[in-house]
Amino acid sequence: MTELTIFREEIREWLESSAPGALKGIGNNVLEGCWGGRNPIFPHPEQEEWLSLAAEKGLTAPTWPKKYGGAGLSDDEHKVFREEVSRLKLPAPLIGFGLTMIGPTLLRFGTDEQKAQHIPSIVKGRVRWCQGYSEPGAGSDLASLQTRAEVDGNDYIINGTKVWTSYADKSDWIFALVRTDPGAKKQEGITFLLIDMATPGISVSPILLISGSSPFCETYFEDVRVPRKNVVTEENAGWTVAKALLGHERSMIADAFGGAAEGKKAKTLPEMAKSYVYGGGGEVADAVLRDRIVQNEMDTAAFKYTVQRTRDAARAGQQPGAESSLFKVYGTELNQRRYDILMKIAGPQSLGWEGTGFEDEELGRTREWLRSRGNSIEGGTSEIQRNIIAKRVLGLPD
Amino acid sequence: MTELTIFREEIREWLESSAPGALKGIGNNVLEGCWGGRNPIFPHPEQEEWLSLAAEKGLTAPTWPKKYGGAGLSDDEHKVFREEVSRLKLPAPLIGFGLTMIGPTLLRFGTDEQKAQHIPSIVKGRVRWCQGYSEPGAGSDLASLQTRAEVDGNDYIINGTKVWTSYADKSDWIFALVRTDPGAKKQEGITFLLIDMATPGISVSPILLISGSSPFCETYFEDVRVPRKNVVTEENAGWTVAKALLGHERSMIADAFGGAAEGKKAKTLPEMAKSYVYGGGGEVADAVLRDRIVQNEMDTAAFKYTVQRTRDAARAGQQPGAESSLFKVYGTELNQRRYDILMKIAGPQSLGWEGTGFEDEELGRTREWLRSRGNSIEGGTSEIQRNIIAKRVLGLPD
Amino acid sequence: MQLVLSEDQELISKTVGDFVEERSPVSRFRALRDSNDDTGYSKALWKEMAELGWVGISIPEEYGGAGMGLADLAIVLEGLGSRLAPEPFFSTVLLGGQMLIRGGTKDQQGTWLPGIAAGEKIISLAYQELGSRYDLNVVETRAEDINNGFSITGEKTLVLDGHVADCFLVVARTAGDSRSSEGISIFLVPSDADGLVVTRQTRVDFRNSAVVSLSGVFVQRNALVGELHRGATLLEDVVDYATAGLCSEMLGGMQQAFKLTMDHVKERKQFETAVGSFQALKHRAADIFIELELARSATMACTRAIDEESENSSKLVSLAKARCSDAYLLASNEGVQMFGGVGMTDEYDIGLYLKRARACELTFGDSSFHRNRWALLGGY
Amino acid sequence: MQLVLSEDQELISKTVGDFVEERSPVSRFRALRDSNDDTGYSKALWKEMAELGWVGISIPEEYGGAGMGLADLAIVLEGLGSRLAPEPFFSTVLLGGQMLIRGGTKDQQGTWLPGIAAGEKIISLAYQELGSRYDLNVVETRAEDINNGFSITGEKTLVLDGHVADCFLVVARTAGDSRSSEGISIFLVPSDADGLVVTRQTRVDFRNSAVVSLSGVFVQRNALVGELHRGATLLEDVVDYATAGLCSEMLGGMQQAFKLTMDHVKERKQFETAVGSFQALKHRAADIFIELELARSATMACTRAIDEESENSSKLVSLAKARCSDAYLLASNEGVQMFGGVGMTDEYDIGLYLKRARACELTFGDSSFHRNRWALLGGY
Repeated sequence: MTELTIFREEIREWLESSAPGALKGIGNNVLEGCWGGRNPIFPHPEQEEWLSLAAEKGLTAPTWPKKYGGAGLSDDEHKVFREEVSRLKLPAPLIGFGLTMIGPTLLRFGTDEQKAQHIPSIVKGRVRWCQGYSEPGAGSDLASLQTRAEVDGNDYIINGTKVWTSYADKSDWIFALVRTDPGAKKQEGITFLLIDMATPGISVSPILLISGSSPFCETYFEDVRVPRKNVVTEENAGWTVAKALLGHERSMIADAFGGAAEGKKAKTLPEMAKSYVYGGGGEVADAVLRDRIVQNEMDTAAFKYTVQRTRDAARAGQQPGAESSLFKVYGTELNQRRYDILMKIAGPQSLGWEGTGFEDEELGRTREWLRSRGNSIEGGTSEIQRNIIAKRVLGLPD
Repeated sequence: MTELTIFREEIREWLESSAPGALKGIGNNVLEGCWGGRNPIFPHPEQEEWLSLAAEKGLTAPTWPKKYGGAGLSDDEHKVFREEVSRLKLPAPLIGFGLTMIGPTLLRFGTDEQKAQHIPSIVKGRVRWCQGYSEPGAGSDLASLQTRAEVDGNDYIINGTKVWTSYADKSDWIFALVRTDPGAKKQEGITFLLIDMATPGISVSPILLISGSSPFCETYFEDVRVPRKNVVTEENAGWTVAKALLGHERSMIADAFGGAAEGKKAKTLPEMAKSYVYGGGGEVADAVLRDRIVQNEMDTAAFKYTVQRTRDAARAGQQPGAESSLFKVYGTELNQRRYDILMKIAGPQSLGWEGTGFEDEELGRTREWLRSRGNSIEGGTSEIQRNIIAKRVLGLPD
Repeated sequence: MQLVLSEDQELISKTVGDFVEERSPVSRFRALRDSNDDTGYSKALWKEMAELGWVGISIPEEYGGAGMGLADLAIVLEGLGSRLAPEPFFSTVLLGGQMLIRGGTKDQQGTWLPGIAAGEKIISLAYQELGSRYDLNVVETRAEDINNGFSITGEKTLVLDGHVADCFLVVARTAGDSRSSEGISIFLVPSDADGLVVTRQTRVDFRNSAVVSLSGVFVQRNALVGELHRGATLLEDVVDYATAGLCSEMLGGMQQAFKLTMDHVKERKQFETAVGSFQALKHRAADIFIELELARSATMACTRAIDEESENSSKLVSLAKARCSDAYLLASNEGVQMFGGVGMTDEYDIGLYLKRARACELTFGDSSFHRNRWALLGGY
Repeated sequence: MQLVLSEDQELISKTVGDFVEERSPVSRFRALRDSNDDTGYSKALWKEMAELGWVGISIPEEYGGAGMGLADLAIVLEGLGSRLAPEPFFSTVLLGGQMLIRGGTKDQQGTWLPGIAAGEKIISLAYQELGSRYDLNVVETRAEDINNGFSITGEKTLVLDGHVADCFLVVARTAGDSRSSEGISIFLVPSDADGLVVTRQTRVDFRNSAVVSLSGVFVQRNALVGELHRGATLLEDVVDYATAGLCSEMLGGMQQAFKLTMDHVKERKQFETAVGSFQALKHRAADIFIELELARSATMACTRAIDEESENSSKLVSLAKARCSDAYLLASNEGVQMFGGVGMTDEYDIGLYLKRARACELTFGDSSFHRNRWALLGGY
């Protein structure tokens, strides 16, 4: 019996005996996930117990070092753990930007003191993080940021505004890019800073989208005092950290769209079409709509195989190219086309915003359609991705 | 009875009594037109008589001044003349670049001597002209031309190569752009020159296209001696002349595509589809193909109405905008889409190049499809046209 | 057919343009939306539009209108569409009013048209049902012939301005099966009739509509509009007319959405360059421009064809609606994309145009519906 | 299913790549075309390919082949497709050979497969007729059952490499009406049979095909390949197999067309700037790149599905063919456009790819045919 098999048996036994029964079968629905924090929300009451059990063993952050509270699993063990969790259809014990973004960043770039201060509290789900990068008017040109950090003794005084800070209204800390040297060239003079959201001078207001309410916020800094020791790496070296994290974020978003092709199949397009425009003989009555559905299904299939091909190539030791740009641009636009078709399928029943005359499912789809328009903008616009492909893959000149 | 009505009666009487009967009903098929020249070709033997009759009255160039052999008609009279000619479905007595391009240019920019030398011979159809603008490697960037003209006494010595010189192998004279000041900035230092194709040192070779043989030639100049008095306007001022002519050429091409929507309707797409993929009940069996046909028909109709709108607006005294760019880009791409559909309609029967197993009509269509790919390149590429729209109409910055 | 505005029409166009600029900017529509206004439009402004002659522009002079054509009305609709004005033109003028003009008895016309022209009466056409999609012949609402009148039962959805209508033109089946074009009849039903219940809807484009339920609503024989059993043609003609009007509104909307976008990209800098100077964006902008021009030509052609009672007017309506549906979506989708992140926020107007574009697309048939219709009318 | 080349496959890929670079550049194909060569391919090179093991790659080892899968053969086809090599792979290996492997008797296999693997025999499938379009069941050629054999009469068109074939597999109707899948049978007919006339065709892509006329051609009962009346499934399976192979060839062609184009725009200057630096062109290039990647994924998936005898292999073949048809046309259309005027001249290679792209599109069904097939296979 290999070590991995033993590990699998242990994990399986532990999950079966310890994980709260009420959570089994629920699966990994992000909307129902537990984000932790100082004022945590547990969509299912048993998630509190599940979080505390997992955190105790470091299994909220399975691959992080034991020294900082993680479980120190190898990649293979981590895979086994995920398989066993999904076998029972258990939700992840903890989700959030602490685990996916700032944690890995601090483990790579942070000082020992920073790691000791922040990593365990992320693992335990005690502190919830948000990200402060974008600014009003900056768009894709992240490096043009204006939020100022002026040195005052051992502190910085921060002034400025961040936008698209997801869940800033629910977070305890923020990692942010601030300008520390206004004289330097754009990408120089930027510092990566950790800021406690409880600091006086910070205020947050949620952003209303065309699709309705959203997790996004605008976050204002007015003479906010932050200790200089909260700098990650060095002053004016924030761009390097940000770039590493950004690449990570983009591949996450791309993965999400690469994965979306497979997941979330409440109803397929042909099923939808049959319920709204069913014809005779098993065919969708509107032949043109049917063809658009086929196109979307084929695009989805070809995209799925492309994701698989990239993974198979990576496993075979081949270097990845600009796949994340391909995934981002194609996955998001595919999703947009899908919602466009869904709107056409439901026809006049896509016109609802709320209330009378529309099913909840219809209202939800219309909002999701609107929300999908943002997919090709957030996380690096489609334009930026096409520029990247042209430059990095095709080698076209500037 | 107005003067115009009298004019109409005269013209009608003259056409009915004098125009060769064998030509009546033939219509204005360019391929069958008479291009004149020192060695004229008359697809119909009666065209020789028709040309000489019309030329005598200056009606080969109806609006040109009588002084140079034209008929001196007003615009209204010209319209009447065209109406009467097309009432009898007579071919134009003469066509070619002399009438459409260099003639109007000389009338505007030429010296009295140049006019006296060239205009009457154009009117009489005795000299056939071609155009020498493009050069190998220049593409849309016309001003980058390299053909050199060096002064030697009262002559220039010309060296260089022109491409896309339509019918150079059949023409007697060429109007060409040559570089007279290699030190000047690109568009300066260019001279507009009239050159007799019989001059020693000129040779011509036809260009084979992907669609087969073509009227295009490559024209080589090797120490060709041309009198300096053949300059139109002044040395180094050729760009102004060329631009005027080019605008003229583009609107001709655009008009051709604007008009193409109406003319040349051998068989409509639905008719074609019915003969290759006819279904039951009057519908085209392949619903997706049918939808593409509808799209093309609708595009054609909307385009036709746009052409009409522009004309109606012009008649109402409104200033035209960048319509010729719109016509060019949309008309050519519409034509390409049309051939794409035609290829799909005939399916495997579109695969022929010549000979066995294919109808002549099928072979012709396949060649025309290939030829249509050039439509979005020649006469200003689609890219250039979109640039023009963005700049001149939409005012987008450089 | 002249595809150019006459001098009179140019004048209307300028008047409407000035009016919306001053009196009806998008912020007015927004305020109506955000205040959960009871009517969802401005009664005062509607009255004013009536006084300007716009509401009655197509109503015969004998009933207080101007007796002009759809090509003239189209200019007003385009102007209002450019700022998303929610006044009840479609319910009252293009659908209800037009149906009375085409199919009403002298009595019915005399009763309703003057009030409409004066901006005092709202009248709506209740034709759409759940599941009817764009097929006008799918009518399940039934009108039974009883004692000198009819008893109507059924449910209508997306009845424009239904919550403020004084009266409805209800499309009901008096014979035939639920998809037949035979056996469709149209009835005038006052909104306070017994058994009629109106429930207001909230739409994605925040334009006004309602669900109208009828359960055994009694109307007298003289409530019939047009011929018994033979209402289908009248209905199709009226919907064609309204569709042409909708195209005109859409034209105003797409043009304005495009203008907002172009203004934005000229101003907005990224990487120290105006976004509008990026060539890929320029070429997309050029393509939008072309589509807008073609949509305009098609719309002008169809309004004029209707005025001239041309035999291919239905084909031209389908041409215009197919193009306008796609062009408005293109202009507003690309608008949001070119605005970038802020385009996704409710704060910017471009999203309102996107919503309206979608709503317009899915009203009176989307582009593939109209392409199919074009082919059927063309015999293939 | 593993969507990555194994080490062995990488090796084949490199060998083929070196081979076409040295021995089979596009200029070789061009020379065959311009010399009006009798065979239209190189017999010597075909023999060499056979010696390299490529011709017999999918033929069972007992008949002198390598007994490998379609995924391996696909690599060879992609390499050859990149330089438009006109050797008779489709007629002899993917259609004819494959049909004998799947449906032939031991005798038939023993007679023909070793000759094919050795590069000595050409065998083609005569299935297409005027008007059959992409429907394999439309067969008007009739085979009448007479005295211990069959008499075949009919005309086949676009029979690949028909002018050099030693033998044909002729699809004929032995029962049923002319569109029925029942009653289709397949016969081995030697090219020198009495009553069989072959006329060479000249195609737009200058690939070899012929019209084959049969008038009362007699074959014995043992000429039957597969079951009497039940040839339709065998035919569909073989065409699926060949379609997957064609997609692989197309992949090579589109990739090379795109490479030529990118090389050109990096070099070519206009207005003193490399054409490839214009952003609008860059974005279009990025879109082509994406389409090519997706076409490759789909093609790899379908060849592997066939090798694994997966139940959804037909669906995946349709996926690949639909994508490859559109992607190859896109890459070559855009190629000509980006080359500009010279792209329109016969002198440049890009036009040859455009022609081949079209020919491939219209062979074994275009993209809308395969989208329809996908839906039918998916039950909607």
